[in-house]
Amino acid sequence: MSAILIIEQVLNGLQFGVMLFLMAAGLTLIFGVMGLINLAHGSLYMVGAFAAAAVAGATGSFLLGLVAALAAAALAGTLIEVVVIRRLYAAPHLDQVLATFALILVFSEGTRWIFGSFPLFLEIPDALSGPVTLPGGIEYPLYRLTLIGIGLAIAVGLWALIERTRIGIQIRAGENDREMIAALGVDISRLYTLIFALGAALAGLAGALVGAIQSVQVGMGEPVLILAFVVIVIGGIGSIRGAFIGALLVGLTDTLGGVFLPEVFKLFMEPGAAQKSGAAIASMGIYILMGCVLVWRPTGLFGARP
Amino acid sequence: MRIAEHWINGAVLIGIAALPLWALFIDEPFTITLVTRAVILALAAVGLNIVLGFGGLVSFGHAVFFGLGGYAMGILAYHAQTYTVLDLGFFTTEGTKSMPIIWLVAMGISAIAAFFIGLLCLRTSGVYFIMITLAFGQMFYYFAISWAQYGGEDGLSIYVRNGFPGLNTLVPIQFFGICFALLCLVLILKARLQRAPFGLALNALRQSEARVATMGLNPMRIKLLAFVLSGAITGLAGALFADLNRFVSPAMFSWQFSGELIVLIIIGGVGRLMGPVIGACVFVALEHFLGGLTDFWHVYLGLILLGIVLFGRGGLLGLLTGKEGAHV
Amino acid sequence: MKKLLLAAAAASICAAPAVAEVKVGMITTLSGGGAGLGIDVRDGFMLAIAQSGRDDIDVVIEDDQRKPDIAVQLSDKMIQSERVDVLTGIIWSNLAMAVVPAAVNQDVFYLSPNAGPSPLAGKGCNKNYFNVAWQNDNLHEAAGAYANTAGYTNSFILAPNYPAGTDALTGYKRFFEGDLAGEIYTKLGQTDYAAEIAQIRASGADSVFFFLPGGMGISFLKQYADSGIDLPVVGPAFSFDQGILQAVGGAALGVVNTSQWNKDIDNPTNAAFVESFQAEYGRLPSLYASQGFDTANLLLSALESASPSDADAFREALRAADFDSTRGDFAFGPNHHPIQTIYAREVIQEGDVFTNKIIGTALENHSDAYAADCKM
Amino acid sequence: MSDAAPILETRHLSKSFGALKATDDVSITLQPGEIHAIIGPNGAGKSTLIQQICGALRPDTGNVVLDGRDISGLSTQARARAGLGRTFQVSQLCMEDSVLENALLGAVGAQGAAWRFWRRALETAELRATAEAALARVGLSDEAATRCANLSHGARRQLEVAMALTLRPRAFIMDEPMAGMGAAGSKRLTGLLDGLRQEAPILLVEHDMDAVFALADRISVLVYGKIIATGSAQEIRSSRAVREAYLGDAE
Repeated sequence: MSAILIIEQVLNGLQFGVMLFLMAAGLTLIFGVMGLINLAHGSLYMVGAFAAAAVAGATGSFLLGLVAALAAAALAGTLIEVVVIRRLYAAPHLDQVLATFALILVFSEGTRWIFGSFPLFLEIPDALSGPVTLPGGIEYPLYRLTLIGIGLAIAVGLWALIERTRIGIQIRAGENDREMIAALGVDISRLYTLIFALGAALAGLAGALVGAIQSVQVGMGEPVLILAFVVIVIGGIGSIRGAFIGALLVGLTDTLGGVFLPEVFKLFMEPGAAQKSGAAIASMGIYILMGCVLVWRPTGLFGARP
Repeated sequence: MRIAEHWINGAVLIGIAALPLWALFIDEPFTITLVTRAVILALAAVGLNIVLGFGGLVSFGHAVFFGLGGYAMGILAYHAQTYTVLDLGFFTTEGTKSMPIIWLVAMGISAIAAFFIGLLCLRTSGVYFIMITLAFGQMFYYFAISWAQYGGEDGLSIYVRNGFPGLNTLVPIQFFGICFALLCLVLILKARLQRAPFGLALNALRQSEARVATMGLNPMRIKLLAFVLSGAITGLAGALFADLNRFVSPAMFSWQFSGELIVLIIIGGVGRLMGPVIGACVFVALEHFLGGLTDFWHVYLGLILLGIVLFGRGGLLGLLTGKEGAHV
Repeated sequence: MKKLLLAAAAASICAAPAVAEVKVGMITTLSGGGAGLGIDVRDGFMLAIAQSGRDDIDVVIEDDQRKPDIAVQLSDKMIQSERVDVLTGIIWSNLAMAVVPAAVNQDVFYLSPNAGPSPLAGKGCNKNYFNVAWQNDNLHEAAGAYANTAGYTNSFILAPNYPAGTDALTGYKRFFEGDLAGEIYTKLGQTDYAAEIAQIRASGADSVFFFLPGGMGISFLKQYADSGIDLPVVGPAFSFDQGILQAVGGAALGVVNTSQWNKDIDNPTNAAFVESFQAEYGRLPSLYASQGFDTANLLLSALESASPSDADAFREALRAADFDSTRGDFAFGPNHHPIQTIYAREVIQEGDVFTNKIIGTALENHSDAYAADCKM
Repeated sequence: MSDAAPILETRHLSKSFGALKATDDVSITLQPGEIHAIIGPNGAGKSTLIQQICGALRPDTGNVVLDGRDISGLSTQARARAGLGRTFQVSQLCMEDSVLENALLGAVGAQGAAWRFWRRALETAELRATAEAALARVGLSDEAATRCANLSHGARRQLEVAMALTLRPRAFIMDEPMAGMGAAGSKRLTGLLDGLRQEAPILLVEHDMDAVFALADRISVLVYGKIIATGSAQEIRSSRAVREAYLGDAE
């Protein structure tokens, strides 16, 4: 296994991680500020991908597709926040789980109703397609590099938003003490809608970006949703920094585990069996990682201690 | 409309018993199968309700025990039907087609798994608990998919339903009888448990863990035992479900199934003895009738669930008795 | 019940030949991910039934949601409640394994329009089970054979880590005579193949074989095309079918895939099928649609000479496979699985539409590796 | 009084949260039959001290001794079994259940009876007897069937005490029992606590100075985690240090 391959795999893990971060950031904000578990976050990811595919297909412009993804996901987010979610803030976790589970059903089958049962087409824009050669002779797809860049930029942007702006102050206040922001004269219900829409837009953006290199289909949100939950639980629910670290950890564990575990198993097993058992253990890898983190720190790496 | 809960409970049980007899009379065996399915799902949800309704622990990974029960049945019956030896390293056996033995194994394995999973998961609480149980579910799911020896994703088919001494389990009404009797038995046990000192402590634990510890009771042990009991019952249901379908597959471990179990409980009413039973009946009926109406029945199911959460606190039982259920 | 009476009335009014009504149960996937395959099988099947002009065939269609337990429940319903004579429709191997053994043991005929798991072709074969599509390994074997003729000597192969994935790689290796540069099992449902693609790049292979059904294949192909690796790719038809090809787009152009059917197979039945399917549903037919269509025609041909109530005669009629298949010659082997020609096709673009063109024959009159184990 | 062996004793307890010393070398004793009040301004570390005594927090250094036995290493529940009967500042009751069921929980704990799965707790004579006796002692017998959520604030305080009583504790630890009570309620509760010291001594953390001066045999003043004075009501009133650090500031 050459150094080039290892670097390439690390890049892959990084790219996977930053995309997970886009999903996880919204989830963790929504949980941190409003105390809401949103299982339907994956549906917003799907909405973003479908909107991008539909608009990019109609106009031929990937960029317009991205704009559409952001708009559609934010709109869908606002809509469900106003109609359903805001009634759930005070409700027990159990009700939140059930209601947002119900939203998944509505979104998934509703999308199938509108777009049909076959996957949609969404293509990498020409300007970003194909590989580039990195220093050291590594050939790496330009689009994936762009994804890493966008993900990191958004991470920085979110950090600035939260640390440096008025809204950020309100968000941080909301995480610490909900009554206090009311006392500060902030319109809470508007703030909540705003945060929810922001989280939704991030998910939609992730869906559209990833949709270009994956399959845009009904149900695409659920596997990512579960991974995003793993991420925020590892990072500590409510912590953006935790979500970032958690996302990178999960991305790297999943990618590198899948590549290297079978190799490790080959040291003491015959290749075919090693390949199979290595793959099996690797598919459980991130859950094992999460279990270990929670045993060590029951509220995640950066979670508030009870 | 306010009706005493025990009247509703009685009526539901009588209804569940009567429907298959009626179906037998008019020769509609599929109705019996459908009711049997509801009864088994109810049993699984009754198990989950011990931790979820009474202990306030939202386990999003109970499919683990359902699947383990199913695979206990599948593996034992597979070795029996292929006349191969099941080698556990320290112990070999030839498998079995006898339901009572399968049940014991299913419950035993589920209980052991629940013990170890509980030991880890119960250190956390709230959302962390929800998520770590979910993670365990996923671990088992992926393991089952890649476990080629027992069919992997294809699952295992058992060609003939397992036997129960003195009965012909292939006759739908007789198999229904077995499942219904087990459900009643578990309900009786649960009703007693609920009022016994252990139930009192578990119930208190949901409301205030500090209070329970201050009374000299060990919260962790109480939760752990509840989790183990709960897992064992859901495991039993898994074994029965596998026998109903004569088939097991990793789908039994899926997180969607864990979600469905929670849905059943909430439809019926959280923390109520018969909540899961009513929920299971309604769910199976919805699935059957809505599924027949339109391909997109999930949309309607979703809307109905939303309605229940937003407007029907306490589930159907809450609606009928005019009382909210337990707060979780 | 009402339907029955109507059908009976219609039969008596038209004074049709005294054929008893035939009831067919179709269990297929119509909702959730993968619904596209079930819809195609259903549409192909119903097209053939409609074209036959027979009104004494009652087809009951139910959605299995791709869940094995639902499929089993539906088959119980079909057999116990609807009392169907023939079952068909299942798309997925794991669902077929859950339903078929129990169903055929209850003296119902099962005609498989898509799944062909190896146990049902070998030791677990059954006199009442007929597979109209292929044994699961077939298209992969053909891919292996094609790789030989294309002169590949060092393949990198990958498939998801589940039984059909193992079968796929086994099938390819059974016929491929070259070496393996790498063999990878991916996670079921995996959507990102960057890691695997990096391994392919580093492996020094001269060709890639993959079996990644549904969305997995779309993701893989898009990412592979974007990676800049230009090794030739071979795969079974499933990732290049009409239904999903549009979602893969240009990434699939030029890829060779193996199939027992294509819309340009030159025979009158096929031409008529492609034309009427397009007219009826407004889209090009897929592989699955052709399989549904053939399944219905097999059933219709058997019904011409026997009624399912006479099980032995009906079985003989099925076994004769006396119908015009969209794929040309079609016959059953001793294990009731097809003996058929499998073609190599190439993905091309016709105007805006991506589709396939046959470029050669991969395997002629091919049976399967399990027939010898079948004791019927 | 101080010559008898203390029932409960803290020895040099210290606890820091970062730079903040919440508890600073606190050594206090609780003698048989006495009420020992701990007072101090908000944020003086009273709650932190109680949590360390009851086992919810681990001290950094120092010991907690009950009946001459070091219980520092025990869990909350083990300390309860060893004889610490605690009431909470914010009521920790099972609001959905009846008063009797709450008291029964205490009885279950007292008798280590949680591992019983079949017989109803309500029908188990010895559990019921313990629970009812405790309710009678605090004057809640008439409310036995009332749902806890429907109880008045004062009655909830009484129930807290009753639950502690079911344990037949060696020492009571009471965290601001008078908080949120009206004058009449405070008076009734003061009478109850006054009589309770015969059953077991009480370590009383309280803000209500009337109650403290009416009840306490001894008073310790906690400021910034440190005990700055211990003595009778008279001594505390006249202590200059206390005036400066506490009363002076307050008035």
